Amino acid sequence: MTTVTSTSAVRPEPRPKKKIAHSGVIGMLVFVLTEIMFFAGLISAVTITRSTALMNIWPPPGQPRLPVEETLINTAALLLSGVLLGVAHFRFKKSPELVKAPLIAAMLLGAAFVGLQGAEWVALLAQGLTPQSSAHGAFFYLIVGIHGLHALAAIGGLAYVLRRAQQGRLIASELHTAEIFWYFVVLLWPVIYGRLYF
Amino acid sequence: MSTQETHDHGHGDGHAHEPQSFLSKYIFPLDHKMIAMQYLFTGMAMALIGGFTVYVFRMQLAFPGAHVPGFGMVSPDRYNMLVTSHGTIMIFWVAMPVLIAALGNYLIPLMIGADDMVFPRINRLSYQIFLLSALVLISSFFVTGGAFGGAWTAYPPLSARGDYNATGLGSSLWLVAVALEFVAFLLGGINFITTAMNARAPGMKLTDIPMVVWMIVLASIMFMASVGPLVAGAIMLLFDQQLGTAFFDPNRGGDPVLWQHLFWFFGHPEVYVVLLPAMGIVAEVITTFARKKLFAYKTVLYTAAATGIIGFFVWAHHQFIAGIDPRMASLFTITTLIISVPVAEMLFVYIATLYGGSIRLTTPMLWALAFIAEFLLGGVTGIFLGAAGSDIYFHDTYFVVAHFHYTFFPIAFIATFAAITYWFPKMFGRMMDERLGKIHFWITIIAFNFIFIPLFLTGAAGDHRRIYNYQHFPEQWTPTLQNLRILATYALLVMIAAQVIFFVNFFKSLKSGPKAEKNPWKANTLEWVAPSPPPHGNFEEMPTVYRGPYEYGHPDRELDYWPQNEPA
Amino acid sequence: MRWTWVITVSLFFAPALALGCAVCGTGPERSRAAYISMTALLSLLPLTMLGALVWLFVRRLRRLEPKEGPPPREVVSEPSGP
Amino acid sequence: MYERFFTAASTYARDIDYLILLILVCVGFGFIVAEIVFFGFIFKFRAQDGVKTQYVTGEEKSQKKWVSMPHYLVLVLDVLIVIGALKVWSDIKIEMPEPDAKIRVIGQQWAWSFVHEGADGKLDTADDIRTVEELHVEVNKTYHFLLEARDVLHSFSVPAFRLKQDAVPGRVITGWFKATETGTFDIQCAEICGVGHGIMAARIIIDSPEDYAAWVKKGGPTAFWAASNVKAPGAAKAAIDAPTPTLTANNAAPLPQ
Repeated sequence: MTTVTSTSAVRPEPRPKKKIAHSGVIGMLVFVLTEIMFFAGLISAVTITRSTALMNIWPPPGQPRLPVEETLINTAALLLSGVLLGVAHFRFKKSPELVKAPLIAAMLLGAAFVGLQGAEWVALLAQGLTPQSSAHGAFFYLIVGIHGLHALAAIGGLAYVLRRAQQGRLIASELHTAEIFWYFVVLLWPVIYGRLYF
Repeated sequence: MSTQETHDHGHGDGHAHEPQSFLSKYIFPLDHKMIAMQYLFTGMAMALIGGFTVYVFRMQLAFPGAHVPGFGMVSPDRYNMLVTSHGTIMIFWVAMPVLIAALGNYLIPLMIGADDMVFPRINRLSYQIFLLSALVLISSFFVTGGAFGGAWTAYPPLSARGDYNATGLGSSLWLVAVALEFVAFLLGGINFITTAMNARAPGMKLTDIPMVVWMIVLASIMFMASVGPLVAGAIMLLFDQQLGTAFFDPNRGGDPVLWQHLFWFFGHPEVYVVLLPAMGIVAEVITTFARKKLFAYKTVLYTAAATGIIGFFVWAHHQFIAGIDPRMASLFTITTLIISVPVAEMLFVYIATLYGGSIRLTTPMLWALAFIAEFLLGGVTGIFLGAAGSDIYFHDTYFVVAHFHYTFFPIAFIATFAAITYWFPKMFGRMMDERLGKIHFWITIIAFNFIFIPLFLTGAAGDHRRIYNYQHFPEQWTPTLQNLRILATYALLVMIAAQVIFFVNFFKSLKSGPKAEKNPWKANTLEWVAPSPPPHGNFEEMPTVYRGPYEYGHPDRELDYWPQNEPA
Repeated sequence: MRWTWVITVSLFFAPALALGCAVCGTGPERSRAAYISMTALLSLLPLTMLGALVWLFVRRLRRLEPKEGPPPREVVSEPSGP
Repeated sequence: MYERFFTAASTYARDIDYLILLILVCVGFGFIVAEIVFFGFIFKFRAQDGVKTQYVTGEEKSQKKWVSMPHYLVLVLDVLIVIGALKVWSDIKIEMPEPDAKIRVIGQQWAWSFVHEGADGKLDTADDIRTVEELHVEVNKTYHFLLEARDVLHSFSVPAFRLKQDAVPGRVITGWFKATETGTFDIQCAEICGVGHGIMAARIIIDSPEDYAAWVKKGGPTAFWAASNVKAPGAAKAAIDAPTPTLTANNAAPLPQ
């Protein structure tokens, strides 16, 4: 082994570096990555449990079928709210004042989604689908419930953004951080819908 | 939790450096160093509990049915609780908080030249959740039925029903504690990754980041990417226990093997999650005390990344005999053996770093070298378990126990001792006693080998794990094997007693050790630029980086070290 | 290191040719397919996502760089002693 | 190699032992070389006054080869081990020879029970012989075992056969073995299964064809436990229902000399 001198011992004077993205955005992206893995775990669990079902009958005999058609309304509401938040994103570039209207609409649609989902729960409980009645019911309440909690948390995030906007102190990174989480909640739903309801 | 980032990110960059009250300084601190200390001391306290449990059940194994001083008789259910608690505490409440949370919190901002983490409030919340999880775990010892007794892997259906595992509320508390603990590290991980990305000192390129910071960040990424499925599994298991769902109950349409997949998908990457920070610590210590540039910095980085990637493809080797598809087992045999390549290469790089050095055998250096020597044995014995054919025989024997203690003990204790002895002057502004440190080192290392080499032998002879007493298995109940078990127990007693020396040294030095200067080891990295101990806000003058962290013995320079912040 | 992967893949398929199997047939074929696909999903998903994140950051980094002028060049060191 | 120290009583015990030997030689070689180099460096490069350290970046090809050569060595050893491991695995777990007889093995908290084919050579008929904690098999005969669990996971482990297989409730797992030596060996439960995990022992008794025929003719369990100096697990099991101190007090059995 020989000694070498050709290393980067002298460099130009360092400059303050630019950030790739705001800390909040990076933190939220990493957090969403973990969340995706969490739901991937749940969804693979459903897949496996369904595949081991007796005689391949799913939902198990005597268990109600999930309301596929009615849930389409929920799904549409949630997707639309995602679109509206996208609108808010682009209007923010023009003026922070303009985000309020689409933001409120997105929140209301999100709240409608959670409300409809709650109504669906009550109806299904009445029809005899409980967490204890079968693995079908257990997965339904577990996954939909956890997704609903995420939706509520995300609405909370949007509410915070709205308050900042009303105070006139909303900055881009706050909006983007809340947006990432809301998009995650929105885009996750079709996957859950496709895996659980059919 | 989900909106926390939104609330906090405004506080990232500016820090108040005004005097603080006792409460805001020690109990609810935002300072990353104080949070690191909280993690460190909580981890040390939990290590005492974990050490006590191992003392009790090793006594039972050596002298079955005897009265264990300080505990009493060890009944089989108590035995199960003790081994479960030992495994859980040592991995989740000692190795993780000390190696990742404490050292990550302490070192990342200091070593990259930042004044604090980017999310100090999330950082504080992380410790508070961690403390809560520790309290929940401890409280499970005192509920009716006692602590959880279904092994740290918590395989259902045993873990899912109280009438199977003979523990009631304890098993649910155990699950809640583990899940909370993961949430705590998740918050910590977000912080580490973001901080290392956004808060580096001006001039610090990616290849100027000290290896230990890289390793903690890579470990955090691995943790974040693997923990999700286990949290999902933990919630499902908790539902099974408390709400009567049937996720893992085969009689009602569930599948018990599912848990094993969710568990080991996290469980094996977890090994690398704690291994990588330990490897990083060793890199810092050996370069400082061999006065050598780290051999092939980029190679170490790539091998660490490769370990992280392949680490996601090896987990099913824990299930070779669990009834999974044998073709899948063949695939996982291959991946498991492939992962030995980057890990071995990392060790080769460290050995090559020693070449041509000027090695000073201080206490931290002894620990770091011992890590390499001992971890090599832990690594090579893993090959026996990664190869599906021989795993049929060794699975769930004491061979496995000895193997993973040869990896986890170097990780969680040897590397931690290296870290504590190395950074003690920085953390507390005083030097530790070298003589006591060396006595502690030699007794611990020798006793450690005397514990686990006998266990390799009993494992090879067919002793399987989690048996409170071998007398019902005539082939295992022989005088030779029993003598080996007694030898291991005596060695353990010696090792536990040796830790008293450490605590004496630690607290004595804390109070009355000689004052440490800024850079007692003549090291290059940025933490040695800050005063010892660093004040809130870390640096007197925020540093600027001009070179890599390992410029020792540079031919252009009189001094054999060249701090990162010194202009050329 | 291409040949490593050739070996890996071929060894994976080799045992599939064998007819008998110790634990095959213990569940319906679909369950095994589900386990294998879940294994693939869980193993590949995090790496894909991390890869995407790293790609995104690298791209952004490249976009930031040109504005700062040429990146610091590696310079051969000159003796700096007196 | 291994059978010199630990009995090998099945056809594939040898295979597994040879695999263990192969791995031992491969990794033992690597381990010893690495440790010698490691300690050699520590010894050779101790700090000396006036001797400056060498400045080695390790980034150049001529330097990197010192790490990449052992790296390729590891790769070669790994390939050797992989080939051995997969061969053995495929022989034992994937390819199953045709059975001469079948047995049913049932694990439950905390006992093994076994169903032998009776005189008619078929399982699940009226003349099946059911035993608890002792399994009778004939030497040199290929057996398929159908492994079940009643409650929690168990693991059917026969160290002398180098055999281990988890029993999963809700599934029937098939495995095989062929005993090569007569004698009596341990059966263990190798997966934690609750409070009585440590007493879930059984014995496998490998008979010569004549003895086995005689046992079948007698149609019942032998008085093995009565004849042995080992305490019958049944007795311990009765104690496990009693308050726990009794159980631990019972444990002070002397070691067989």
